[in-house]
Amino acid sequence: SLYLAPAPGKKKLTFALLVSNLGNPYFVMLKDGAEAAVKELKAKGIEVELIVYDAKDDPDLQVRQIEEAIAKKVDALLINPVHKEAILPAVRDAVKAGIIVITTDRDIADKSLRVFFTGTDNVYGAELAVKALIEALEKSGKPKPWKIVILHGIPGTTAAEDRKKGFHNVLDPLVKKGDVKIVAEEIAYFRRDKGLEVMESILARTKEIDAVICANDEMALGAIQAIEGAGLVPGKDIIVVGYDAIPDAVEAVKAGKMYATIAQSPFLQGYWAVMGAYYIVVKGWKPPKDFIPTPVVVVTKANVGTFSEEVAKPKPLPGAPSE
Amino acid sequence: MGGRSNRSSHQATEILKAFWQHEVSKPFIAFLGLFIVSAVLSPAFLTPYNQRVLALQTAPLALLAFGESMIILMGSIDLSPGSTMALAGTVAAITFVHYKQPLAIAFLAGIAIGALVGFINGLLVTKAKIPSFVATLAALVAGRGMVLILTGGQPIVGLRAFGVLTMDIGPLPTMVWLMFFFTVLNFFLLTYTRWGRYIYAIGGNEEAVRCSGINADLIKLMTFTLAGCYYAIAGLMMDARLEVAYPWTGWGAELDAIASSVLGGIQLTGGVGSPIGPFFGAYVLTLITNVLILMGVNPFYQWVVKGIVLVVAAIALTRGLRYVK
Amino acid sequence: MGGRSNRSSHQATEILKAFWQHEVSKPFIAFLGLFIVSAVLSPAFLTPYNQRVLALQTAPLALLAFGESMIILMGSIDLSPGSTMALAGTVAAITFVHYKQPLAIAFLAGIAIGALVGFINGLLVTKAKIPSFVATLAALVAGRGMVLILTGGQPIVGLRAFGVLTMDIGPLPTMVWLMFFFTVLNFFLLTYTRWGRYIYAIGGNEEAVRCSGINADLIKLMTFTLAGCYYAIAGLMMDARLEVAYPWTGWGAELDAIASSVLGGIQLTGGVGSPIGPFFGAYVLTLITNVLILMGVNPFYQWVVKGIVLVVAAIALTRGLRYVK
Amino acid sequence: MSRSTPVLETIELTKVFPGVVALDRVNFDLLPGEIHGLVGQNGAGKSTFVKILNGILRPDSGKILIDGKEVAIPNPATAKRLGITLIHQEITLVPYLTVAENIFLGREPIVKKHIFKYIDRRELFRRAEEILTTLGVDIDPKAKVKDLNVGEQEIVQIARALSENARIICLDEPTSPLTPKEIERLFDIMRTLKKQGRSMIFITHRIEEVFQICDRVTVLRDGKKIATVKVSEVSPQDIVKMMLGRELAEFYVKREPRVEEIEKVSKVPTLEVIDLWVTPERVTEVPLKGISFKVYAGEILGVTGLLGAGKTELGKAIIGLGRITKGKVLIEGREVKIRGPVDALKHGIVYIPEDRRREGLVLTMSVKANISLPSLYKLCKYLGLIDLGREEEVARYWIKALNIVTPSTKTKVANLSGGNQQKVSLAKMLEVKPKIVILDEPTFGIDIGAKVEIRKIIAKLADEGLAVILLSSDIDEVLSLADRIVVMRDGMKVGEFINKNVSREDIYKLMVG
Ligand SMILES: Nc1ncnc2c1ncn2[C@@H]1O[C@H](COP(=O)(O)OP(=O)(O)OP(=O)(O)O)[C@@H](O)[C@H]1O
Ligand SMILES: Nc1ncnc2c1ncn2[C@@H]1O[C@H](COP(=O)(O)OP(=O)(O)OP(=O)(O)O)[C@@H](O)[C@H]1O
Ligand SMILES: [Mg+2]
Ligand SMILES: [Mg+2]
Repeated sequence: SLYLAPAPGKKKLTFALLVSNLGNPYFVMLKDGAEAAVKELKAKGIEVELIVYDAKDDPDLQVRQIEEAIAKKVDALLINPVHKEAILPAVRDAVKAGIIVITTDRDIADKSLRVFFTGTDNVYGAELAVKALIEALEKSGKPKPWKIVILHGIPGTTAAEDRKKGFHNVLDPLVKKGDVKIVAEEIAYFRRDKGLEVMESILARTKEIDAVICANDEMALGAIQAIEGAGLVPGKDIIVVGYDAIPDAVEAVKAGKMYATIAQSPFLQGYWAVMGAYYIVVKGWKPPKDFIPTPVVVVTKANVGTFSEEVAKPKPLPGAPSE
Repeated sequence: MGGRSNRSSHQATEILKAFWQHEVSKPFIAFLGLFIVSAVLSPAFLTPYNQRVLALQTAPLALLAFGESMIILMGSIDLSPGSTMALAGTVAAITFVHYKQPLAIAFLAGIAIGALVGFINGLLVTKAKIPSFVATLAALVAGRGMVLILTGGQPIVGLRAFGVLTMDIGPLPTMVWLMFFFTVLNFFLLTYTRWGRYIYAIGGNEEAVRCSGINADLIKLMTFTLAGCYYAIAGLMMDARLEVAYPWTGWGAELDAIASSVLGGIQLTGGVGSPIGPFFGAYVLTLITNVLILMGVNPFYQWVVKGIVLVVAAIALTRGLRYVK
Repeated sequence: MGGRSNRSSHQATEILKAFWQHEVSKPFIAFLGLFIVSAVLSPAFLTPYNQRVLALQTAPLALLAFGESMIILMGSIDLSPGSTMALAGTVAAITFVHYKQPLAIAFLAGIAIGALVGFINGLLVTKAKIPSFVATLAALVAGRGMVLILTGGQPIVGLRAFGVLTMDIGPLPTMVWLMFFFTVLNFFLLTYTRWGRYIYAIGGNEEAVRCSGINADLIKLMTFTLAGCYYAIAGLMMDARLEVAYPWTGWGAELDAIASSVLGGIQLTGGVGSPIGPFFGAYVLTLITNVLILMGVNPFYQWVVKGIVLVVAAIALTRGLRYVK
Repeated sequence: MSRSTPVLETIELTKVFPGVVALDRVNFDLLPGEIHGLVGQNGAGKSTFVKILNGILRPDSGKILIDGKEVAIPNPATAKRLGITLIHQEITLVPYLTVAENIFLGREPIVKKHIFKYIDRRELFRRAEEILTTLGVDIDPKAKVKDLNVGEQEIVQIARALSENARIICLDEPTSPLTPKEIERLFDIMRTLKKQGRSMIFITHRIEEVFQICDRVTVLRDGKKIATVKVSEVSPQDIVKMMLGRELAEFYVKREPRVEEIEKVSKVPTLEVIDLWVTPERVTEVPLKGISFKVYAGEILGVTGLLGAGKTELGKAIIGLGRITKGKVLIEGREVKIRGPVDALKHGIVYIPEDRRREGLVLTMSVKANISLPSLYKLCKYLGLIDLGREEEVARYWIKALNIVTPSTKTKVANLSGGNQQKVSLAKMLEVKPKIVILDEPTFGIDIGAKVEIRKIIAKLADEGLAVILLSSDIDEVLSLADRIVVMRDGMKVGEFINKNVSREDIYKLMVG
């Protein structure tokens, strides 16, 4: 209809989505969300182009990608930063060049540079994950002190550091109280194969382990493989909790091998970032708050069938202007 | 009596001497030394479970090391093992899961793709005359890209059936038997066949091999292809161990494969080294990581210790040279 | 008239011929070709902003490539550039942030640590007689461990002051000027000094160098140390660009540094190549990534395209050889 | 020490390599202004001796005295400081550097400007030019060494040693890669140096050269010094006897040429080359211009010419290692296309290269493995499995047949002496049972005893019905063995004779043109 037709002479919108690592399914969902938003906008007859960059977890590469996006004179940068500090100089350049910056999933250190951030607080999410783990341990009736293994991600990455903080926020008081004993704290670099190999060696040291908490699902799934390989039953002998709710992990929750995982909504993080950018650029929208939290859900067997409704479907951006 | 025991002790000395002069003695001693040190340092080390884990972890790396060592013996180098194993694992998984082919076909498809990557590497080296370092660097990069394209960055699930490789046959899992089988096969191939002889000869003096009327290019092509097959089998093993085809399998594995070969006594200049050395090299490398975790060493310090052990092992292996490159 | 124009055209032919025979011609042509193709493929490519970005991105890699190429010219190889740059960046940041030293001292501390790593590499190669591949592999692993220990895995923030390196002097940022300066320095060093001649000579025939009464070990030691300094400067540049000392800086950079050298026409067997070739090699490598991003190529496909471009560039550089290793 | 104190003396010098005593308590003295010949079979320890004097190897025991004072020579730099230099047996030059840079490697002229020190390139080239002129050779100091032929490279090595102004110059087989004219030039220079009071140790396998230039000669055998004698007081036969420990009746195997009868019996030549043109792939190689010849079974075709005449190129072109631009190769009357050694082998042609270390042998492998390398396919029964028993048998057969001196079949070839290496190189190609054998300088760098043996083997090959092509710059070798002789110069065939009533001089005239 006439109403939906783009204004004559209006130039095409170009958004750049800078993803930290497309090798991780989690960020693929983020990209999917962004692409869903673009599709929706296109269906309304708005000409939008989305350029997706993959930084492969390398801050330097992401800096370069931001620089390149600036060179292409995009209208908005939707950044999923590899590191909150490392890309600041490049983001500053972007802002200087008059480009709208929105951060998604992870924020940057200098909050004045971006219009808004949409995502979850990783520290908060990690706290929820450990709390779920403790809850499971309590339910299991295992004797205290509970012996817990922690597998961390790549040191220095925001996700790894925040989740490490979240884990310790909850666990440290319990350790002091004598309820929990941390038997091993290793790095498995967010990788499934490392998760497997590291957990195998930990199990060789001691099989008296009650629970494993991992900074992402890939490592948790690797750990589950190791637990099964050791002739133990994940979920019963050893309780495993992951993070990110990637499809494999959701299956594992269904199968009872993983007690819980944390579902953020990468889909909505991508979706809201694009929608927000559109509102800002085209409609001059001013977001009411500079942090738009996406839903966080602890996925357990109880809600494993329904949680995706909450997180993987387009939802209106809170506070969005009317069409 | 005295005479006899003297004689048998003399015989023992002879055997010991022969052993010392054998190429595999140094890597073996290095392995044994580390093994004993590990057993002393950590009580958990010698448990059957840990030994089993060690064998399982070593198996894929040993396969990579066998392939890599053949290439190094020819005086070339291969940076593609990691990407090739991932690609083969991915293709096998896709064949099995998406195309619903029987397991055997899936395995064959994986091995075929490994062979293909190796074959292309071989062509680049022999026909396009690109130094193996660059040719296989391109394969490393492009191969990983192919994996990401094929998987879309997502692990391919549903590989329970690949468990035939992790399943026990008698006391050990299939893939550990496979590792032993390939150790023997590799020994046999490199020691008793023409092909193996030519691999050593090319590494020793390629010019002489060519002047002798031997088709060195063909041998190189075959060897790169076979190495690709070895990497592919390692990829299938990783699939089986993870029960998924994980797109980042083998990321960085080229350095481990090369280090295993070198720790196994294969000289980087080519032509010298025992075919079973890389087996010990791979074991040593796996063992270091394992025992550091067993001992609960801070993960950051694990890196440093690993570097130091590498240096120590290398010194033990390369004594007596006037200078090195 | 006809005669004169003929003559000047003849002269031009001569100059062209001389250029063609020069070692740097092939890498330069490869660079030029890619540059033109990029300009055609992407309208954003030629913008001043993008050219500036390109230069900024090339600078650290060029420094790594200069260091690496010196080592390769000697017939050795260095896998430690990535770790060394990270370690130098970390130490500089710690000196500046934790010990609150002036910027100059922090920079010097970083460079000193780079020199130390290079020196240790050199000692391992010349005194312990560990092949450079293994010695620097150990440095790669242990160096990264040191970075992780020093940083505790956390990036070190508060490096706004390092901005002197990214700040403009005239039309270009300091670090781009630095890159040009080191290109000239490297050319001068390798072409006009004894040290440089000996680097080439060692790569060409180390035996001859030793028999000439030259202390080849000393030259190697000095060269590894200087390369370490170059890597350290690259590390400072990365600190400045990111405004933090990131513990994973330079992860995997050894392959980029080697690829830059090879694309710059440095032969992996040593002794052959132009000192400024690696500059073009580094530019080409950065340019490929840049233009693929500008064109919006799917990130997964970027890997594959990069592999293919590597092969094409290598073919252009290595024509005319009978066989390669 | 009647005349004067020796400039150099060694006392009980000993060097042991794993498995070999290379030098066994050698006492030696070198007088001022003396040219002292050093001869011995391959592996006698000659090179080891001069390498120790130059600090390249360290002795296990014994003393070195310079001007009567004991010195230690731990490295080449010390040797140079003591005024000792060495012209190596192998080419030790840096291929990608220029002639001038190689001559002054380690002693480059330096300009100082403020804190900068850099190489004075103009001075470097000027000095190089100067030294090359005194040597009377026409080599561009700016040329890269890799672009020179072996003879020119040897001259660069000599120039380097001379430019050092050393008092004691060791020359380890400098004459092998030189043409007769160049050898004369070298001898002139040596005489000049002698007049300046410098001393020289001169190693050669050509006994006649000892008599041309040396004052005294020391004979080594198996690392032991047999004797030091005045050249004027002995005959060549005496020296050979000391070297070998036995009489050598004749230095050259005499063979009756029998071209006519062969041509009558077999009407078709085994190999015929018609108007062969070859364009070189690298600068060092000589282009071939229209070479034609025939070889019959049972015949030895001697191809002679100065170094650089194109003999090696001819041999390599036939086995497909050269860019043939024109011409035909016929085997038993049928034209064949040979694209490389693989094809050549299929047609029964083998080439035994002059540079055995570079092109002939895999030094890291055993004698056994080297001998069986090209004929492994014959030793494989099924699945490409090598019949190790047969391999051992074959190796033993050749060790016996060619009288190869080796501790065992498992010994690494690197540890054999030059002559024995050459025999292994022969054995491996003969085991493939070829129809046509091309031998490139088969007695190059080989001691006189082994030379005679190898020549006997060559004669026997022809007697067994093989077609043999002998590429050799040694006229006497060709004259004593060949049935037919082809003379080459600058890549062209300049003459062909039946080896009957031709004189050495006729051939030499054609060679030099
Ligand atoms: N680096 C080495 N390692 C082991 N053995 C060696 C080494 N160098 C020489 N030899 C052995 O020492 C002995 C003496 O060798 P040397 O090179 O001095 O002989 P040569 O008289 O120069 O012989 P040629 O006439 O062939 O040059 C030989 O048996 C040789 O095999
Ligand atoms: N591949 C090569 N690398 C280096 N030098 C070579 C090569 N091939 C030939 N030469 C050298 O180039 C020179 C010219 O070679 P050519 O074969 O034409 O002469 P020739 O008559 O065979 O001399 P020679 O008696 O040395 O064999 C020779 O000194 C030869 O040794
Ligand atoms: Mg010698
Ligand atoms: Mg020749």
